[in-house]
Amino acid sequence: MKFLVEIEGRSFEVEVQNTFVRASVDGEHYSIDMRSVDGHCLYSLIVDNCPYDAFVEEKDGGYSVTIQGEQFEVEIKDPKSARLAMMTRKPEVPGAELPIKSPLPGLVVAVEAEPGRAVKKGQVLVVLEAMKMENDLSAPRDGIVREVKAAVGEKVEKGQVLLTLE
Amino acid sequence: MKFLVEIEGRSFEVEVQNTFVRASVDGEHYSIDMRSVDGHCLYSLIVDNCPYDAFVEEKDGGYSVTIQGEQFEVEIKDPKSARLAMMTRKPEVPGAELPIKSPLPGLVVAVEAEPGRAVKKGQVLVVLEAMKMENDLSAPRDGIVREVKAAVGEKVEKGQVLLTLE
Amino acid sequence: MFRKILIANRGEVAIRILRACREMGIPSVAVYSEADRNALHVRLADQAFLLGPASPLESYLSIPRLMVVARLSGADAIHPGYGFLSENPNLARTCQEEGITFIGPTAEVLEKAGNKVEARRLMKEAGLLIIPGTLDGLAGEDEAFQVAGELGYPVLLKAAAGGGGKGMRIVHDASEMRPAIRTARNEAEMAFGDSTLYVEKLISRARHIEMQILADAQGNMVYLGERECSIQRRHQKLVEEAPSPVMGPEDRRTLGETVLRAARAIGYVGAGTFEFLRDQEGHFYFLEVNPRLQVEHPVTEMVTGIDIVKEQIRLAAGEPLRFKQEDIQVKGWAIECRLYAEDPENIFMPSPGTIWAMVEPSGPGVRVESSAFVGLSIPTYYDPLLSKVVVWAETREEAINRMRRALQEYYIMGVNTTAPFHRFVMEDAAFLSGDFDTGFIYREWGEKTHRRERIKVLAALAAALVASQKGLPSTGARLRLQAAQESGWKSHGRRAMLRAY
Amino acid sequence: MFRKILIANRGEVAIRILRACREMGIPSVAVYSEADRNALHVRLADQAFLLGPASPLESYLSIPRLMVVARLSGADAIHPGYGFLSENPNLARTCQEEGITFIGPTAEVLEKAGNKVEARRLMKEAGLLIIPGTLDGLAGEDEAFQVAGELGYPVLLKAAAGGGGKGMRIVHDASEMRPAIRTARNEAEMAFGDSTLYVEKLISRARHIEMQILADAQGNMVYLGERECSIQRRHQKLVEEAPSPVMGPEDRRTLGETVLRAARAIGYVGAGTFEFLRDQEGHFYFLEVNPRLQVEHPVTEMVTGIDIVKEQIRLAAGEPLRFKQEDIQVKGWAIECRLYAEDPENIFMPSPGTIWAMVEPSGPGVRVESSAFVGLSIPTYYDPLLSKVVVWAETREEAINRMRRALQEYYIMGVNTTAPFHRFVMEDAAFLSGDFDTGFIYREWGEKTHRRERIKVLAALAAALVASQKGLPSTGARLRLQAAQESGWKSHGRRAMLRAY
Repeated sequence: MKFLVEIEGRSFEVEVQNTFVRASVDGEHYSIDMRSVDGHCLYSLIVDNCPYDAFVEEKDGGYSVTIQGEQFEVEIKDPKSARLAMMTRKPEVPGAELPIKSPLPGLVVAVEAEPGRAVKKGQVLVVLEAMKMENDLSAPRDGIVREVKAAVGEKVEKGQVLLTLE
Repeated sequence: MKFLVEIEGRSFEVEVQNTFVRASVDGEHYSIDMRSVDGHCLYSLIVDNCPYDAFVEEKDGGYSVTIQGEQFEVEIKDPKSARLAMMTRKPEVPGAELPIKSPLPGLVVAVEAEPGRAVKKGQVLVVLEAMKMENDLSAPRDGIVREVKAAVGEKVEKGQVLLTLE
Repeated sequence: MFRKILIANRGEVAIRILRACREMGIPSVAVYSEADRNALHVRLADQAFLLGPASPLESYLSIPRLMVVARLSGADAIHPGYGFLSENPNLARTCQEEGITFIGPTAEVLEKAGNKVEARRLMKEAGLLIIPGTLDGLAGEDEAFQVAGELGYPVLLKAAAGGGGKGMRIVHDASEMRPAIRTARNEAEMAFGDSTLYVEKLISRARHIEMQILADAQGNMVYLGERECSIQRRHQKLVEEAPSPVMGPEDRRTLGETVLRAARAIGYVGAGTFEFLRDQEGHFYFLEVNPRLQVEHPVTEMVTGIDIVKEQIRLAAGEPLRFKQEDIQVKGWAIECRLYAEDPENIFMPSPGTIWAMVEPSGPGVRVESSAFVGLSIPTYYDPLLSKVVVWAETREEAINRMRRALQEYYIMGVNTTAPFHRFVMEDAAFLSGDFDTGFIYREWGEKTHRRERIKVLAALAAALVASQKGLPSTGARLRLQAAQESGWKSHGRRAMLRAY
Repeated sequence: MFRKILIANRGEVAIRILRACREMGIPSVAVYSEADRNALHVRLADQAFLLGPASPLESYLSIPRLMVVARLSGADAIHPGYGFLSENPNLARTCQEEGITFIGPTAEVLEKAGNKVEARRLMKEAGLLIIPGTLDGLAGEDEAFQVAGELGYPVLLKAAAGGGGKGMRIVHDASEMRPAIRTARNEAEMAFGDSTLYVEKLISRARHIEMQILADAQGNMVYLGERECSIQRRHQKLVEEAPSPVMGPEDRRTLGETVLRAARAIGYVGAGTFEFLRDQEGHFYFLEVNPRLQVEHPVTEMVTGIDIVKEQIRLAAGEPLRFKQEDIQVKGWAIECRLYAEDPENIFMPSPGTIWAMVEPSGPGVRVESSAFVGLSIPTYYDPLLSKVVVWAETREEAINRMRRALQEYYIMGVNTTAPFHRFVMEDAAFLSGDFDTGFIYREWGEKTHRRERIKVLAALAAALVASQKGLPSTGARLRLQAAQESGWKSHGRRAMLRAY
């Protein structure tokens, strides 16, 4: 079975031969023994005699894989549908609208941005209170504030868009 | 809600008042706060301000409860069906047939019993090899061997009846 | 000795204290807010009482509620842990009025130590060097600009009532002053109910070094050696060690004796810590007195063999110190890593979530002080400290190796933790050399090159193998429970191996 | 130092050794049988190789297979742990032929120590007291009856190649002799491939005390103090401590020096233990030499601060001892409890099963050496040792309190363990007094009065509450997953508490 595996923008072609688990990633061969440890998400892999523990969770149609404390969001496609996706994918427009999302639930205690104002990379846009700390959310790049969607005193959820840059 | 709870031959009448969890066991009152800790079998109880962790598993129509390392098999009946059971229960005949079961899976390496032979409490009846040890299974009381159901060299399962005493 | 001790705290420190009580044969009483009903400190205590809602002001910071629990439970002593009310003179005073022993210094000492402005003045009088800056609380923003101008930027804004890095901000130039004052004041008000600030010169390339002491009511005092706590983010420590790589026995004696003189000057009784900044010339500038247990106390315990919490309890009960200065030896090396529920990849932002799987390390020389368990939902109301890994070994090098080993064995699934940062520190050249300062995280972690690429291939393999087992995944589905032993994969490695014989 | 170490063992000892390797910066190679594919020692190692089927003869006891793995992995040293091949002179000899270092004494020493009959003779010559009995292996049953008659019953049958209590049986009177010989011979044949037995007088009310030594190839030797191991079932230890409650510094020196003389007489190099029975008059009768790591080595490590596994590796690499006798101090008290997957309520019968939930203790002074994890199915082919809890404290009393605390925190669900027995020991008057002997379990545990009644009410409450949540249970159903925070129970206690303010 062949899989096209995407992790953080990098693609791997993985071929799994089921009789012997011998997989190749981008042409490189590996001998693998993989077992479920706890019947849930914990697996033990032995790859060319080197053991690794891996947590594999299904998530949003893909997988979230954690190995040695590093977590990866993994998408798996069979090569045909992958080629299809490649062709229909919208090209990323540099300088497009960038939403600034709340990285955690909290209370907005300050908004240092107004629509139309130019901001520098690193400049504080919103201050969020959570877990007894004030957390500064800064601009990830230079830009102009398009829309401010959060107000001081508002409780926001993780992932909620606080403002957008253009 | 009233429950008749049976543990190791002892019966408790437990009344649970759902609005306040206030339970009485055999007339003695307790204030209880009980929560699921891990969403599985682990619960935290606070009984009159004393905390306990309890594992509660459903098992064979009853519950297996473990608290402070002590495990209990618990049967729960509503009082009506309990009274019914009480009336229809066969009286225990002392000296009835007693099955000697294998407490663990293993290999029978010796059988020191013959049908019809009298045995003393503590006398070795069967030797079972498991986990690199020879384990002596002894008679739990004086009696006469009725039937021998295991043979030397036989692999037996946990709970399998090896012989019966009368 | 006490009949029963109420632990007015939560999390790993409450567990640390209740374990000490249990080992001394003293029953312990836990208190909890509604958000902490399932917390480990509640479940491990001998008795547990609800204090109130999640908000600290209505639970862990409520002196009247604590007093109700003390009365109901019959506790005759209160251990405040660190944070919350641990440095609050009102609690100490209320305890005294109610005939309950407060396990900590007197209200008078807490008042002197607690007001950082006041403490700076007192310590200056007692002969310690203090960092140039305002000796009084700031009157207003204008004074801040003026003092900063005189000292020269960068300067540090600090809360007079401060602690734990709260209400503290670095101000690199005048343009940053106004917002820094605002957030520092807000944090200080929120954390301590006192928004007074003061200004200090920022010492560049400084190391944070502190000295632990124990003092009895009979006038005996000892120092237990220093801790090196320079690896900090937001002025909160992440990695501590004892001894410090820059302190020899001679430095230790000099600093220890200086500290004991200062402690005597303020009539200190109990366990306490004097914090210093050491500049590159080796001067020790007094920072503050922490009149309580410190998060990082275990590293001192590991190198001296002295149980600071038990000694604290004995001292509070009026017992004299059981050892003299010459009995105390610093032996070997200890390191502590604090695991916070924070995302180190995302400027150490708190990372809430629920732990669904976890293994903590153990074995020779490893001690874990943890409040984590499967099923824990990290409450967003409190400090996100989950656990501390502490190791001891004969040498610093061996201790670092051991910490590396322990961190490899540690996993917590469901929340981000600072573990990846700690794994990085234990491989970092500056840390290994011992030559680092409080700017460590900014310089080293900021420059981190990821080891993710190497592991990415493994992640691709693991995901593909799971997918090959079950067809392509459907959105949102969970893995079915499957027995561990009934893996469908056959092992090439296994067959190849068997053929080799 | 070695390039790579192959660990020819499984379970907690393999993990103990691989942690030491990791901390010394030496890559480790694990081996495993098919039954151990998911074992922790496999998953924690740097490399892992399958040896063969579950049966020990085809895996952990197969010297040819180990040699294949050593060659494939490039290991230049083998650590045998305890049990399996650890005392096997053939492995030591094969290693030598293959140019691999065997981490242990020479084949010659293993031969001398391994044959208990031979060892008794040698040690008698070296000046140690030996227990009256046969100096040669038993020729047949007749000789057994004759010798037992001369010594007087009870006597002890022992395997000449023995160790770990295997092939050992007490014979109380002549009627027990024949079946005892049969089972002892079978066990000895099965465990060691040698069914030779000998007979000794049974010393009544004896204590099992042993002395740990380290010896380098340059002729330097030290003793690290004794261990008290009298709490045994089936001649296998369950609880150990260091020091022994009956040994003062003077006794320690006398026994230590005697042992070093005997060790010198047989040219001992490496780590080793001399076991003794101490009778009520204080005589030490030599039992056997264990030319390997002992399960209970951690208690010695905790009181001396010396890492015996790391020293073993250094000594095998040819390094001289890093300390002299006068550098070694016994400080404080350490206790170890062995958690076996056995049912202490059922004559310590092995108890197989799968672990489905588990929490191990930690915190100050607690060390756990564990091979347990959620998902582990205890294999029935090997010793059922799951883990060891080791504590250190200043005094014996405090160590006992600490062990109690650690055992309270420990839970393993899915298999029976010896934990309830250990909880009992830590409360037992004979154990607390320090006045006990190898008959402890028979006398004390046999008489145990259960604390179950007290807990039974709680179990009734817990079951009734779960039932009240969901109606009466249906056969075999599993509890539904429910979010921890969304309990349907309301707390009377909570409301009552809030009203109190």
